[in-house]
Amino acid sequence: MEDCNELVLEFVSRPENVAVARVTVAALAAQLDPSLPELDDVRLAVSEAVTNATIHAYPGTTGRVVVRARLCQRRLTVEIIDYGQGIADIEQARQPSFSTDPNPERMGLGFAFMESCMDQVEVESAPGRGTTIRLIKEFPEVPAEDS
Amino acid sequence: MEDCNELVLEFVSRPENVAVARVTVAALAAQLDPSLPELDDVRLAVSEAVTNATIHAYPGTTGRVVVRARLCQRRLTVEIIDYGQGIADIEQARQPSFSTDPNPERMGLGFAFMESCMDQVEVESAPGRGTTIRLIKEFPEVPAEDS
Amino acid sequence: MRIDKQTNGETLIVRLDGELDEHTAQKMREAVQESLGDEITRLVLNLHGVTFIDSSGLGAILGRFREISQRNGRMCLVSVNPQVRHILELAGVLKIMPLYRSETRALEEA
Amino acid sequence: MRIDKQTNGETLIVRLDGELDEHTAQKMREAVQESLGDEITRLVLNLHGVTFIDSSGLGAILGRFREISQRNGRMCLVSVNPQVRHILELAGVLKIMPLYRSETRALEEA
Ligand SMILES: Nc1ncnc2c1ncn2[C@@H]1O[C@H](COP(=O)(O)OP(=O)(O)O)[C@@H](O)[C@H]1O
Ligand SMILES: Nc1ncnc2c1ncn2[C@@H]1O[C@H](COP(=O)(O)OP(=O)(O)O)[C@@H](O)[C@H]1O
Repeated sequence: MEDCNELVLEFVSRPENVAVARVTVAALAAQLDPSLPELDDVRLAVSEAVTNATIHAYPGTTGRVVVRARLCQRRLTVEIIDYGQGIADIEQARQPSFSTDPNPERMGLGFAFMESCMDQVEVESAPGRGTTIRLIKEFPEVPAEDS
Repeated sequence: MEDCNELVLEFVSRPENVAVARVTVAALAAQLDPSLPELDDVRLAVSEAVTNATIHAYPGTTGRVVVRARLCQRRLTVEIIDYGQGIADIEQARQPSFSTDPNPERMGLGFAFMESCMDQVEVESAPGRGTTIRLIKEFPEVPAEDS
Repeated sequence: MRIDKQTNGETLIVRLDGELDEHTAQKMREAVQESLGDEITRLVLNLHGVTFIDSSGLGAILGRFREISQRNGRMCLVSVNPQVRHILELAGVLKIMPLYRSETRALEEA
Repeated sequence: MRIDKQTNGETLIVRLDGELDEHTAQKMREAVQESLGDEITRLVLNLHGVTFIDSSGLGAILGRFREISQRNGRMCLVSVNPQVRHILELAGVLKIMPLYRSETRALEEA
């Protein structure tokens, strides 16, 4: 933890707050001077995880979402935490195209996108006990520049 | 509090985190579809208050900064809270060009800028008991648009 | 999200500006629904101003495709930025919907 | 913050890109210091890419002005965006430093 930089963002699970969470974590990641595609990856993964906490965690109501983001050297770790209904079968939930939502516009691609954007995606969840998604990404060193 | 949207951001008082706080509050304020100058005002006021918590609150060390931002109808309230050394003479501190920092590049314009950007600036502080800055801004209703 | 709409006979052009996520996808859905009269058989979705899209935005685009296809209409996309293009490709959207560089091109060819 | 520097005889041109606040002002300060050799008598600060400035950024600009003035040199600013201009005006900076639309103009006139 020596030279880590950590922040915690807490908000209510409303769709309009997904953009706030995305922007906050991207602003932290920007401290590593990442490439634009790297920053887009962070935005997308955070967007998917926070959207899930918004639409799946608290059906029919809203609840608290906590985003904890940490930079240690060139590693970004983001935890997206909700206190909602949890996931019964995590393996199934992570399968591309799987969604419990009957809405045909729900793609079931949230976890697939998180995995394609980040180096590591960990899911801790149990029915009735909320969900924690941990996203980890390394930013390879870039040649030093005047900046 | 009926239809308010609130977020809390917590981080360590490092200069590079001022930008993160600014961007987070601006993203929340963006939910009101503000004009660009209105958004610039929010950015500037938050930047000044968080910079103060970064350079004045914890001399020679770092500490926790909490930013609590709330939208209620078209009113934005932002509290910037530190647990640092506090301000002995608040009235004097708020005077334009007043700074306790001997560094000649410290302008003493932080409070003046906050006041020119926001409708209301409240300061709660006492020596050894930290500082809370409360910034309040109303966003006048704009004609409805497709957005 | 800014949404501009324009109807030209059987064609509905929708121009989006901003980030297309769960929240703004809902607005896009409503805006299209509102203007999708029975006479419309072609939907041109201009994504020129869209700087970000996630799976919720993708779902809303595919949902509009399904809807217009059900009435035997067509749908195409116009001018997407690199992040958006990458996501559309990843999800195979460009295999089922043509993408044009400009609205003029889309109107000529689609 | 991106910082580009160029030396032309007695003139140092510094181009900034990004947001000028407490953190990036420190970087700007160091970058200028590093290149402010004894031969430099003119500093052209191009703010074209600066999208935001606060009182810390302002302090860093005025600090460079003080420094170059002490050695009887001159300093000017180039092409600022509306937010930046507003702040520079509010603080009276434009009364003590000329502002030019382009570097070419600045090099001709300053
Ligand atoms: N935070 C969460 N709380 C409860 N269930 C979740 C959560 N995140 C994901 N899920 C479950 O995992 C499934 C797959 O998620 P995802 O791949 O993002 O697809 P989608 O969100 O489109 O359904 C969801 O349909 C949902 O059942
Ligand atoms: N969060 C804070 N903790 C302790 N002192 C503060 C804080 N914010 C402001 N001050 C005091 O108020 C003075 C004036 O602040 P300001 O107008 O922002 O000017 P400047 O930051 O340039 O000194 C500071 O010099 C400092 O003494």
